[in-house]
Amino acid sequence: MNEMFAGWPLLSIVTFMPTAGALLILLARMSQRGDNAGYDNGVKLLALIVTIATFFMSLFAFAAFQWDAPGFQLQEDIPWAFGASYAMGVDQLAMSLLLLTTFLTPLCILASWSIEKQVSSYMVLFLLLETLMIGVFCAQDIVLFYLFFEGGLIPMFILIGVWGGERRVYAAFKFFLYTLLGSLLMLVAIVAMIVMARAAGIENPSNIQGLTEFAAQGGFSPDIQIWLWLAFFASFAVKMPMWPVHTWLPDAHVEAPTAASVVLAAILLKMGGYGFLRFSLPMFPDASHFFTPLVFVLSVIAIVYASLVAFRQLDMKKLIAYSSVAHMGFVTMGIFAGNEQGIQGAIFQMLSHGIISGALFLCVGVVYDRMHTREIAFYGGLVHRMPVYAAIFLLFTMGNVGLPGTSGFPGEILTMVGAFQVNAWVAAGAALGVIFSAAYALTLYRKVAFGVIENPKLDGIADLDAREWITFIPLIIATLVMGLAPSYVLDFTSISAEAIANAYAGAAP
Amino acid sequence: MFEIGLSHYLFMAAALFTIGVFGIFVNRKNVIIILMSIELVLLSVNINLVAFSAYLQNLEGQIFAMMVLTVAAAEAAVGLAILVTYFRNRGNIAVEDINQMRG
Amino acid sequence: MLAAIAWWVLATIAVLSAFAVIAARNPVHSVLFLILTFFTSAGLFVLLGAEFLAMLLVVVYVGAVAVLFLFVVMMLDVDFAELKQGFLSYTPIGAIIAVALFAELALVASASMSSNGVPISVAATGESAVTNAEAIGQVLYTDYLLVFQMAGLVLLVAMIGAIVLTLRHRPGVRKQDITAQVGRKRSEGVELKDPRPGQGLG
Amino acid sequence: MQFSPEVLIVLGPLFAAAFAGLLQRYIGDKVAMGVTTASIGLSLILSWPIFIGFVWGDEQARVIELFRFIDVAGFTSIWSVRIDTMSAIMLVVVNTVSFLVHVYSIGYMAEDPHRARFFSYLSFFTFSMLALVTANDFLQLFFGWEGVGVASYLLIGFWFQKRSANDAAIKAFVTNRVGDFGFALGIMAAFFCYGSIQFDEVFHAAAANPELMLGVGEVQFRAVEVIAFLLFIGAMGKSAQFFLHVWLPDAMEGPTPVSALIHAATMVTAGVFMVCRAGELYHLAPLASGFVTIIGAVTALFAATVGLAQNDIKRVIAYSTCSQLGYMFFAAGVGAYNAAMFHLFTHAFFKALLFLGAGSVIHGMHHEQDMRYMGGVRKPMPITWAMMTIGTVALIGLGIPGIGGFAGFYSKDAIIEAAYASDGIGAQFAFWCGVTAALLTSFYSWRLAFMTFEGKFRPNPHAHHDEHAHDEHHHVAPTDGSAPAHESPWIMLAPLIVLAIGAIFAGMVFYPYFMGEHAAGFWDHVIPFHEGHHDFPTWVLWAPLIVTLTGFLFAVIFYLWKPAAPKAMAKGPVWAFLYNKWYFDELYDFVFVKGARAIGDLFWKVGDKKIIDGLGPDGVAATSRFVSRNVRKAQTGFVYHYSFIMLIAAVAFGAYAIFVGIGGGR
Amino acid sequence: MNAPLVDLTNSLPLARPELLLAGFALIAVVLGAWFKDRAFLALSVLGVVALLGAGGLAILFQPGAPVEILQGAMVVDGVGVFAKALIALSAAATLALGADHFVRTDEQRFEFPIVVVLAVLGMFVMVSAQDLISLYLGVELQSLSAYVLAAWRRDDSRSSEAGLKYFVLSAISSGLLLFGSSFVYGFTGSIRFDAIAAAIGEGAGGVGLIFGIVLMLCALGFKMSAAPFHMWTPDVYEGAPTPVTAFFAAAPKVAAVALMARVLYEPFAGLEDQWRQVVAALSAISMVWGSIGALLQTNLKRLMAYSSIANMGFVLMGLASGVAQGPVASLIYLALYLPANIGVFALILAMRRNNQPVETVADLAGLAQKRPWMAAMFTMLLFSIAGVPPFAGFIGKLLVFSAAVETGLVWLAIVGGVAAVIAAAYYLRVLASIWFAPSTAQLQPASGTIAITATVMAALTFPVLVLALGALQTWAEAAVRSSF
Repeated sequence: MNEMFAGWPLLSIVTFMPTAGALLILLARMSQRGDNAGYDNGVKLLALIVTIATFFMSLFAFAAFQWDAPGFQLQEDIPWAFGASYAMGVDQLAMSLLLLTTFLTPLCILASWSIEKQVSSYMVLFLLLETLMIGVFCAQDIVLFYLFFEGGLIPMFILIGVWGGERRVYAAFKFFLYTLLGSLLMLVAIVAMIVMARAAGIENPSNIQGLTEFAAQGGFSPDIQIWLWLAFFASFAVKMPMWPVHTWLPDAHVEAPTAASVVLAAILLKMGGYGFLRFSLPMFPDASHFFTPLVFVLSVIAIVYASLVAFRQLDMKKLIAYSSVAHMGFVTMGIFAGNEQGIQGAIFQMLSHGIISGALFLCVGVVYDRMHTREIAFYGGLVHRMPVYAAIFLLFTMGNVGLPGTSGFPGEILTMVGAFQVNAWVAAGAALGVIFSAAYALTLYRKVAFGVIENPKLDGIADLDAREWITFIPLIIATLVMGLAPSYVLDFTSISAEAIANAYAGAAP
Repeated sequence: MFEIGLSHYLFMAAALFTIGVFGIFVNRKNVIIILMSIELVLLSVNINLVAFSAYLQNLEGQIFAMMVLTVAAAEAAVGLAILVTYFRNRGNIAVEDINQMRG
Repeated sequence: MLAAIAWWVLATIAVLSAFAVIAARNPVHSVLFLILTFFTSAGLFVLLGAEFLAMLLVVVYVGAVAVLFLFVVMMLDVDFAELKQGFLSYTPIGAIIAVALFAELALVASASMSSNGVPISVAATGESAVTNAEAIGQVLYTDYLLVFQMAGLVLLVAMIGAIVLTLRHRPGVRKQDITAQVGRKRSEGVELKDPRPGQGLG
Repeated sequence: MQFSPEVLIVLGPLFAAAFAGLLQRYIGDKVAMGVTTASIGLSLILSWPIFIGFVWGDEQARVIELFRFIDVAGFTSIWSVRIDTMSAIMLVVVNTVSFLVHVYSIGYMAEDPHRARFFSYLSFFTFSMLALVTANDFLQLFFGWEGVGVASYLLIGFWFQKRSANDAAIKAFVTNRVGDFGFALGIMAAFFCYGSIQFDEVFHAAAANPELMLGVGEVQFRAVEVIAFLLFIGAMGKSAQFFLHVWLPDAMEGPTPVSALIHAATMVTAGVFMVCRAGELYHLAPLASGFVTIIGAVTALFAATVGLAQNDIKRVIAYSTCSQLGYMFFAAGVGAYNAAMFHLFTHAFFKALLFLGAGSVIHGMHHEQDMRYMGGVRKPMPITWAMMTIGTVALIGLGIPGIGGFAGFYSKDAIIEAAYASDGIGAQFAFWCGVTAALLTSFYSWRLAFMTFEGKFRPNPHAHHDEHAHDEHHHVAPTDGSAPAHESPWIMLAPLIVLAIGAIFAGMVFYPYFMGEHAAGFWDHVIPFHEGHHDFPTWVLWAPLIVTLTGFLFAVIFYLWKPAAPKAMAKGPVWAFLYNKWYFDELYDFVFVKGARAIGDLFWKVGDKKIIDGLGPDGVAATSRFVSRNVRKAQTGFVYHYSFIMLIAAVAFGAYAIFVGIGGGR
Repeated sequence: MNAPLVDLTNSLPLARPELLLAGFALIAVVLGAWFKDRAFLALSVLGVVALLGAGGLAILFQPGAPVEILQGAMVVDGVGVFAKALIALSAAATLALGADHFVRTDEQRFEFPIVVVLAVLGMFVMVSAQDLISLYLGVELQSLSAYVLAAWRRDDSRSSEAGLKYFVLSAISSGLLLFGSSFVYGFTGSIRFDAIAAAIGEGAGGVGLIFGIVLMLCALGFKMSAAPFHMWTPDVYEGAPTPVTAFFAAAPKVAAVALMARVLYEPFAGLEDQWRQVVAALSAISMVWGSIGALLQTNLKRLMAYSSIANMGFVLMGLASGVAQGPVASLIYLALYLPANIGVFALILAMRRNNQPVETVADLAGLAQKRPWMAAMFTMLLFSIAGVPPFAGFIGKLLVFSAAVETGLVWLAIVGGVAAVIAAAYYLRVLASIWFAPSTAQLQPASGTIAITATVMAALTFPVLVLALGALQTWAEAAVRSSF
């Protein structure tokens, strides 16, 4: 396999394959006037094929990737302008998130089958979104990273705004502006870093590798690190989202169409964690160390606070959204624990949350497609009519609770183990979230699935159809495999995590 | 006092300039006064330029002043033309009423 | 000494009449005060030895611009009595700003004095070999060719602009067309009709 | 990964559960029941030889490693099957009870439409429990720990249309999570202090450096105390000890076989198992052990008092379980880990017997659980009566010191004596609690027996028809005062008989190995074991028997001779206090449930919406709009305003340049 | 930079672009007088050709090193050529749009292309001015044409009002410019940039010079509509006919920015410390005011006016930096910003709702459903203006931030970042109307010219300019390096 793709720009192919698909749809759209169902289905099928092909392409990239080699691989580098270049490259951390992205997108397309309005626009935007998401993880140039990082806002804005729920406009604006504000502060910091690196004569001042090396040589003085760190934090904390800048998330989640919610929860949120791991920790170790207490406090607040808020939600998606906030609290906590357990746990938690929260949103989407409401009180007793659905929903609920055996567990425990070594109280606070998560998740499940059917509208509700089945099966497998044998994933990511942790430990005062 | 120097001219130009500017922004009678105020401002500039020209003993200032004069004439023509158009549309040239577009 | 007295007289009149321009109630009076300001300023130019420019000021401004103003004032036929009178209510603040502006300019003007506070003299270039007009003429079409041409273009634009904005062809107006008058043929002017009896031209 | 019978013991039930659960639609109930029961049976057959090998043979402790679960920089957990004395005991307990419960359920659940699901859950539970007991590190223990928790959740809520069952299930899960909170922290602390979570490594490290200090904030504690204490919090939740006991009685909402399996014989004893497993740590932690002792003793007494006043037949047994678990804990607390394990072992038999017997009664009484509406059941259900009586006798620990008795006698007396002999913190308190609880145990056990089986049938005035009580054959109430019940089928009675045999002989047969002369060889350093030869005062030896008989006497008086007396007492405040379980549920509901709701609402509606959104995005947006409106007002449209602003700006810039710019310039 | 001076005969070939434009104007006046308004279309096409030709000539005959021509009144150098190319291109595009529009509205008056071309000529002189007089005359030629264009629709009271306001305020700014120039002249002794720079280098200056510079900066700020000298912009943008607005939003900005850059970096380079704070303040106020002012705008043209104010703030951020990277950033910013801006105006022109021109944001409702392509282009263009990646506008922001940070103006960059977020809100409002709102009325299709222009501009924002950034950078850097 390695030989077969030797010399191919695999990462670029993976990244831009969806774009090519989008162009294909556009071309098809031009030859077609008006909408009809058959045409729409063709578009959906095309999008599905493209995303699946992208997934396989990413598997090829994975095959060509050396599992146990440190540093960036599959590198591509084309000079661009102003010292920036089109530099692609992935390490284990990026590769794992890349695979998560390509893995989930076809499922999202499948979950979007019920879209009827402006189908081709939807699919085009979705494919573009995939390109941008993949690009974030592949970019090895900080400017390129930013390009993808913020570009993702655009399709998401439109996806939420056009195909969303009632308050979609508010949600879309909030989502966009909130994240943009954080990102622009980061942009200023990025610019400052490049300027500093260039002034110091670094050959490739905007290359992440170059910057990391520059930082490792003490290129950024601790005072400057503080400011740079804060600027990056502004962006990533919003993206994660961390308390108290999390309020865009429930709104965006609730209003977004199912597939967009999935992508939002599963992948976009991960960019924050990815950023922390890629930039904050390696490049500003002193500042990271300095701010660790702050992050810890915010993480614990996020875990406890969001869990309690989730407990009171009346809307399924909102509940899951708040639970995402809580789960991301574990991620930040683990990252800033700075040791291998913490970082490994954070990475694992990101991957696992991607699958589980995505699956939960799909679960909500299934009933939303049928009943067009996400109100918890509307449902009840679904298990009688939809036993399979109830079983699947239960599995992911348990995953959300962090039950051992599902993928939700290793991440949580590892982040807590990591944090415990830095500050036991933080781990204790986070562990409180474990209690609350059980309370809200099971209460949700009880209200939706258990009991007797009291709402006559639910009498005719049908169980999963084949398409939905197919959507869920990969997620179920992933959840269980990652839950029962997490060491395969952990071994893979350990090379990156070890490098980050060692560098951080080496640099910390 | 009786030694008339560069600063005298500059003071006087400053006075004219101030009057001209003042005339522009406190006038609400009619636009023509504003146009005249502009002419006053340009005149003050010319006085400055000519005074400097004399002080520096070079002609650049006077040439500049000539061009200012020319342009002032052209501006007056265009300005009055616009004013006439405006008057035709609105039948009025009160400065206070020129606020159809705002915000 | 004489020059100084002349300067003070001219300058005082210029400033006062400038103020009258903006303060006068009747725009016709404003125009007249404007003309007075220009005249006195022209006098100051003469004191500075810029005779050519002084003449230009009189000719261009008094002869053309001011007249144009008067013309428009008359043409617009605005009932000036109806126009709202007086200054704006925020005149005091405006005055403060004006004073501040004047103060800044005065600071600049005083900066032009020599270090002991004595004004730097500005001598007229009277003793030079060529007259002022001649000196200007020597450079205007050579060293300042571009600006001269540009001035022409500025005037061209002004002309086009004025025409575009104000000239209109009224469809109802009959104009004399001499070519048409002269070139008219008999056959176009007279038509023979052959009416039948009792039917008229119908 | 290597395959061996031990692996099959653990994984067999998992595959059976998956098979039955996933394919239930296609294979039908019978196949599902058959497969699961058979797989447990296989496990049972495979596990007894191991146990017997440890008791009489020369079976060696060993660990079979399957594959790595988590391995991050020393935080290593490997899926493994650890076979030693402890796990061998648990294997037979779990598999035996589980198998019998499977068999029993075939009869008990015969009318349930979701039998396949039920059996799948049961098997899944068995798997989790086996994974728990065969763990070789704390993380796998935790895995099993949570696995049995979720199985318990599913089984308690098995009748998902019942709101109360769902609530009970959630309550069980969440309360257990509170315990897990401590457990997880304990694991983390152990890893932090000792750099490993493997049992042996942790124990060795702790023994090697017993005075290691763990700083929590400013305060320094002995690490081993902290770890032992945190782990015990987990045990408190799982084993329904005082403060975290509230879920166990509610868990009776589940089908009765579940109660027998999970909430009597196996899962709830996981806490005891864990404390004994970590005995090496508790051994080093006198303070934590004292805490264990006191909590155990309090639970033993508390649960017994509450048991006095309950009317639901299953709840009485549930509180009894709670109480007996208390015994086990204070045994462990005073260092008698072997006694704790022994009681665990015997308790499994007689408590499962009691539950299954109660289930038989309930089944026979058409799902009537309230003892007030029973009576006279002995005649229609003689075998059940007999078995229940054996169970009761075993539970109260009837036996004559020096001669012998039922299973409970050996283990319970051993515990009480160990408590008496110990000089650990709270040991004397525990002794007296134990004795008092024994009195109460006897009383409520006989109360249960008498109310159910003796006297005249007392029909339920507002008879409810549970939808699962579809009975084709309605009985007309017999005229002789016996209950309108029918004896259960043999498939239900057979397990009762097997368990009864265990309840009678388990103590007698295994006492020498758990407690007596062969103990040292039997335990083989798996738990800290000290052969203590105490000469107990005679009253200590006889006290249990005396209180037991006293309790029996009171029960006879109140429930056979003077049935009016308890009714009169039932109006008193003491009775109400006991009946309402010391008002724990009300208190918790107010503090935790309502509190969480209130705080959640506060955070959501005030914190998120008002403060964060109000000051954050919405506030900024509103401010921007406000400013924008005013900026637009500045754009008046008037030329003179525009020019005025321009002039002001020019003057301001000029002033700046003149007064500031000069200073910075040349 | 002191450039060699060539004599008149050798100057003229180097003034080809200006001569071409002037020649076109003069010939066109004659032709127009002869053929009247029938010549409109032909003259417009010729005008477009002339503009493109002028830009092409400027690029084609760019001397290797700066050359002063016409007795030192003008210079032909890199920055000038860069600016001229931009001006010519954007003016050609907007002239094409305007001609198309006026044909459709049947307002074909032949003077339009002539005045536009003369304005462009003024801009050409502005960007290559080497003394204060040519600077002033260039500005005035451009301004006078602009007054006329603003008032072009003479029967429309709003157009007249726009013209009048523009005229009055612009005259004030001219007054400031001249007064400032006179001080600069008086206190340095020359009107020529090199002489001024030399005088400053020898220590000339003091309060008069600084005051003069400040007044000139205020006036130039007015020309590029930088706050707080921007007040005319929204009103004039709204009142002027839309093609004219499109023109205003493009070419004159380049001219003003290039002129500002030249003034700051040639004659006044030695007084950097004095003007930097003023320029930075102009930049900050512009960015914030432009962003906040548009937040609640419903009129599309006013909204674009505020948008251009904010964007000029970003351009000024580059100029404020005071290092060579600054003007490069500003020029590239403009090169990336203008296509998007023109594209937006093309789209606004393209649409007619119920036979009425599109005026308000709400008029765009449901565009995405009716015309997904146009909606897509609108989206690209607006996001490019907003500076959201991956569109070209983002790179502009990146560069000006870079320039500001490089010289320690981090606060300015942060203000810019916050302003960009606020600004994004109103671009999003437009997009929300396009994408989210239900369609309420029929939209007429666009004409060919407009559609092509919009498509080209959209393609420029992404991916053409993004990919060609390296070339653009090389060009701009070479230009700035050789000029200043």
